[in-house]
Amino acid sequence: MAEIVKYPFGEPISMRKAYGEALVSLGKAREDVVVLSADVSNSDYSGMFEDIYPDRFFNVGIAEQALVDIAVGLANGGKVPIANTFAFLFATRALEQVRTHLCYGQANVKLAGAYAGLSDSFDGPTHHSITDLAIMRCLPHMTVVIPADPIAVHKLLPQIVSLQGPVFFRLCRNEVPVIFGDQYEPRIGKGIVLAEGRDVTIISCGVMVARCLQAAQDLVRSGIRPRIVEMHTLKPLDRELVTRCAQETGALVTVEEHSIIGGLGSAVAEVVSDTCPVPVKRVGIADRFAESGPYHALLDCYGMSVNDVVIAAEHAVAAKGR
Amino acid sequence: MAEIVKYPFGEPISMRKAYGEALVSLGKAREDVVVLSADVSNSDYSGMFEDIYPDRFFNVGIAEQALVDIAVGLANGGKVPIANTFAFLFATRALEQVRTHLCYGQANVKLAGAYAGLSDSFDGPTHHSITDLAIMRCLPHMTVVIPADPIAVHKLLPQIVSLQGPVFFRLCRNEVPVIFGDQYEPRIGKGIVLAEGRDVTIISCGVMVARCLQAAQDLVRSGIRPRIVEMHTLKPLDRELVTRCAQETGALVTVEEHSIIGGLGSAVAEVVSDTCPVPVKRVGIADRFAESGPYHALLDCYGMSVNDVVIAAEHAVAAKGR
Amino acid sequence: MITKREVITIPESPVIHPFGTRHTPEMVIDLSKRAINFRIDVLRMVYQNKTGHIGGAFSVAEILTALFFHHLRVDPANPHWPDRDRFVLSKGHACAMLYAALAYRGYFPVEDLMTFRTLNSRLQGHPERQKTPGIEVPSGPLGHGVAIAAGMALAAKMDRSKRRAYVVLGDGEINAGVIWEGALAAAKYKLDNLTAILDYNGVQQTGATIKVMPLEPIAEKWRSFGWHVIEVHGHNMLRVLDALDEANEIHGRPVIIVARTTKGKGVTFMENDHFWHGSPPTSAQFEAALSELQQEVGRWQK
Amino acid sequence: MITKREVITIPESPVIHPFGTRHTPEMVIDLSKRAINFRIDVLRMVYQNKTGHIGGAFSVAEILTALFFHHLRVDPANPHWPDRDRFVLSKGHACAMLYAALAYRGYFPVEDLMTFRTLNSRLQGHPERQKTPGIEVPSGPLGHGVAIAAGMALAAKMDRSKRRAYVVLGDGEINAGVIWEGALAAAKYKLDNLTAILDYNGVQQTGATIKVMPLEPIAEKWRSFGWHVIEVHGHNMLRVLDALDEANEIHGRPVIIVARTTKGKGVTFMENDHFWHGSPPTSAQFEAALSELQQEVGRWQK
Ligand SMILES: Cc1ncc(C[n+]2csc(CCOP(=O)(O)OP(=O)(O)O)c2C)c(N)n1
Ligand SMILES: Cc1ncc(C[n+]2csc(CCOP(=O)(O)OP(=O)(O)O)c2C)c(N)n1
Ligand SMILES: [Mg+2]
Ligand SMILES: [Mg+2]
Repeated sequence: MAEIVKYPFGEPISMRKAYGEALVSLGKAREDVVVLSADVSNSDYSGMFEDIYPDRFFNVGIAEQALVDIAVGLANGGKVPIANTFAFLFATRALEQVRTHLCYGQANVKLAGAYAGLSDSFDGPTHHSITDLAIMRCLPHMTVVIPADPIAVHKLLPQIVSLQGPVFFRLCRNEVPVIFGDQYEPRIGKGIVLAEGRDVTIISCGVMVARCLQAAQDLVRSGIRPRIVEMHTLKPLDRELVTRCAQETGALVTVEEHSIIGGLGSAVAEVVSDTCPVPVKRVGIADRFAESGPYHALLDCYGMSVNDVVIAAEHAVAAKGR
Repeated sequence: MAEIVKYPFGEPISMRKAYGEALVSLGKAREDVVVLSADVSNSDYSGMFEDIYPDRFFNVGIAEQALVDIAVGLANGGKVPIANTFAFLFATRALEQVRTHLCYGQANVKLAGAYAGLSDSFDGPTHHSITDLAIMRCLPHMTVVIPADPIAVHKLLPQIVSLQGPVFFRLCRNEVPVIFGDQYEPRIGKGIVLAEGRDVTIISCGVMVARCLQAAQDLVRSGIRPRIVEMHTLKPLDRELVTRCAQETGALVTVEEHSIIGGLGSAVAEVVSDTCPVPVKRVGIADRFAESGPYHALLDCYGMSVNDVVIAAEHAVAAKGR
Repeated sequence: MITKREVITIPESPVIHPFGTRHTPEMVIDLSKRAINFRIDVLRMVYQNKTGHIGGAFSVAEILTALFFHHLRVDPANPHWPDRDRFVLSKGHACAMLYAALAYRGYFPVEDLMTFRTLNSRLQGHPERQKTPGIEVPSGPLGHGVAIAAGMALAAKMDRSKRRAYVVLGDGEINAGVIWEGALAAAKYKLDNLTAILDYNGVQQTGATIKVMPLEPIAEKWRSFGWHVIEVHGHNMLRVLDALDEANEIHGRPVIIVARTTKGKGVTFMENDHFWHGSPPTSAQFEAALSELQQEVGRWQK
Repeated sequence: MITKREVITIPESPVIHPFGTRHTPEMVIDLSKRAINFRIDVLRMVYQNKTGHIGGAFSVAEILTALFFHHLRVDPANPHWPDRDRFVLSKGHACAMLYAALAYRGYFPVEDLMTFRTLNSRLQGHPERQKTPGIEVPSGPLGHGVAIAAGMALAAKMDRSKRRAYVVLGDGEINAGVIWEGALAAAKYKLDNLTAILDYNGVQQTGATIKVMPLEPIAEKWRSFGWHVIEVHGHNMLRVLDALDEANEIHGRPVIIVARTTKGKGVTFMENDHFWHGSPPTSAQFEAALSELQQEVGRWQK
């Protein structure tokens, strides 16, 4: 298993740049892929695709509802559209389009939700996306995928495009450490055990996976051996893995760059309450809006520090007794 | 406690008519209340207010985003706007407005979400609203209230208007039995124990409360004594009551006219996984779209029959042992 | 109680007048009559199941008939033929009329019409892609059609296909902002293979558009958004057919046909009254409406 | 490293030219100079904190200065005065300029400007109502301003108050459908106490509007939506002041002032280049920009 995670982590690489590169590779591999953006292609880096495949790129202006609907029309014509804008805009401004046409209509459109979580940190709470997972997860037929590092972006994007049906691909804006090695082979719908442990399972997604791996080291030092699970696919959730972790470790911690309401924590709580009730401690934003500031400082201030994970794990373990 | 619930239930009364009447009473009591609708005032029955207070009523046409934004502007001017349209449209088409201005901006706007759940049954899945609770619940600062019968509509609406800040009031379209007597005194944020029991707690909201009361009778006959809780306020959730029920009855069933993802079931699972892990069985729509048809037939076909509640309760009780 | 058989108001299998054929008087008569017969079908569907939208279905009868029995290049036997013309009923609540047209056009059995909006029916309350052959995308929530059809037209351009995209809009519907987003985008991409038809019946759900949300000057709105505008009498079959053809000759920009119509067209007590937007008739109303429509068919028969 | 003190580029406490006073040459000079000084503040705020939007802030300098130092009837000592005029910066990303104007207008200490976008600041990345006095509603997600201001204007009418609602829009912003929903509603309710100012700088985030999403004919669009249109040079202080006054004299319909402006106005290498939409300058760029703006202030000083 050691080969999946790189220790020490690799140098930080821009997630959006990784995404732009992955998009370009995809453009080469698949002629049916078309890319759309809503006047933020220099933010979400879909502009990298535009530079190389201008005829397969459409900038629809500041019109997120039309962005999705135009993609629906293109999908009807046999294209595989990847629509790009800020995650919060897909999950709010264009949500009716997403629900009606992607989920109910099952249009084969992929949504690349840029600047997710707190990663558009300086732009502030209007641009933060802290409820997109809750929102996308509740929609029937939606698939929700959250890459944890630049490697994951490259490995997951082609799978997303091969999948028939709508997918929400949740992307971080910033430079984050490369945590995965070449052995990392994610399969949509299957969680991955990154480290074994018997005392508690820490389930996380996105850029919080790196922080969980760091927390694990602290926990081991204090005598708690956590299992670390990367849940890159929030929906459909790997219920078997979640249940098995509950059975085998007796307590869970969920960690996500998202509100503690409705997202990964909620999905896990739903499953184990049904299959194997054990304590679940949820690490995330405590149902409030954050503020403007540097990214990592925000994560630390709003409940997603390495130490928050450690404390939650300790609480989870302590709760097992009761 | 017997006085809270009427046995046998009263004759079915139209929920939207009850709402229209409650709106009219409110219009008399409070001059600062203004009502808006988006070309569906003869569906949502806000038109009853228009008839009597035409100067305080605004029909903004088929423009749900502007509906909410105009309400935000009116609230800024000291009015207390009640915006009306279909629940699914607030929770999708106008969601960015709701998030940014009602939740982040804390505009004092009330949303009356008509035709919620499957109650706009014949119009079909495009008009059904099966994810609105999940969506509204994840937004910081939002209050989510779900009346269970026409009496509850009358009792809750004035409280909603008195509360400072945004509220989503989830309304059924159809005729439903009157279940509450005069002793029913709901307080926003507090769940109500409608019937005592020690074997399992059935927590429900909206029109499913009546079905749960019916299920309780079946369960009692087969030797299971369920506690019945009406959770008219989904957010902020009455965590204390949920935890107490988990502790005292050891198993929970949640029942809602909504997807089993993200709504009441999810909220309850989040809490008990944190405070007192016990089995939670969720009754609702199994993460899929329904179809057109008669209302009660749809509830029965899509997992919300009285018998579905009974079976879930039996499973919950059985799961206690393990 | 109406039996399923009764719905078949055109017993002969309907003639299709293929795209490109001349708009002969016979063809115009045939299509006009057919449109009225479809109104009768819609009336029966809504009456029998006590649910559905009559007013806005009646106003698009001629438009949908012209499209499905002449103008659209589609193949019911092969509904997924890649080079078919695309049609979007953006005002999805009028779907009873679309279902009637699709059934008689051969997409599914005419008998299915009377299952409209019942449990297990292929005919949902609003259009649905998976269940109903001939439906391209769901509709119901208003406003999507322009942008979706723009995407369809864009795909056709990428494929260098001659196929075109058609979308029928309600006038109340164009209150919705996403309509104007789509309008801007269609103009930007010079989608001259996109034809919108605006069912300009002057009534929306809660009243006259002039009262609920005034839209004039309508042609200027679309022109200023970069569209070519054709105005036409939307119940005059020949004019509708001609306008659809004319739209094909406009180059470099999308076209909107502003069709002047009457909501509830054909039944005197339903015309221009928003009450008939979404209410089913009583049995007396049903009989009165039926007889008025049958007389109208009779007039075309002569 | 710039210290907090350095930001105070207008050391004298700024003169307010109350609404209704004549647009004298002295006033025009004072306000014009002030607008350039605000550009310098914005430049410093964005440079110091390495984040923020310069281009669209620079293009509204004269407009915001005219509003906050003359036209708006507001009282910084009593920001919740019920009969204050309402102002919405719908293109919220330009808020650095709004913060500068509010600070010098007395809503909060000028020193706070340099905390822009840092942790614990009252000056969020986009406008926020709770933390920043003078802000009516949050903005950032584009498109809300017209409908919100329409609601504000409607409330004023209900109260029979003379207060007015003002909203500043970006030209890219008006791609958003909700803008047109709000435009229809404002016209329906004849909101002549609503003035929109369109910062028509011809550039949006990823390029020129003509390339990203063409908007011409702009005046016709608004006219066809029922608005009165005034076109003006948006960096000519006197013209902006006059246009704001003129808008008060239009009765029975809302007004939009189409202000012809330049994105990045005042710094040669920033003008008309979408790169400067949201990028902070390097230190060399900062110095060059600062010196160009300071020279420009100097020219008005003479
Ligand atoms: C976004 C949205 N808002 C509201 C509705 C409810 N609704 C259904 S039809 C209708 C009126 C439509 O009027 P119009 O477009 O003029 O249609 P027509 O007159 O042709 O029936 C309304 C408000 C809806 N379906 N979608
Ligand atoms: C709904 C929405 N979509 C996208 C963005 C990202 N964004 C911020 S500013 C901007 C460009 C705005 O252009 P314009 O309105 O012309 O502003 P200006 O030129 O005055 O800066 C974009 C796309 C946003 N803030 N909101
Ligand atoms: Mg109409
Ligand atoms: Mg601009």
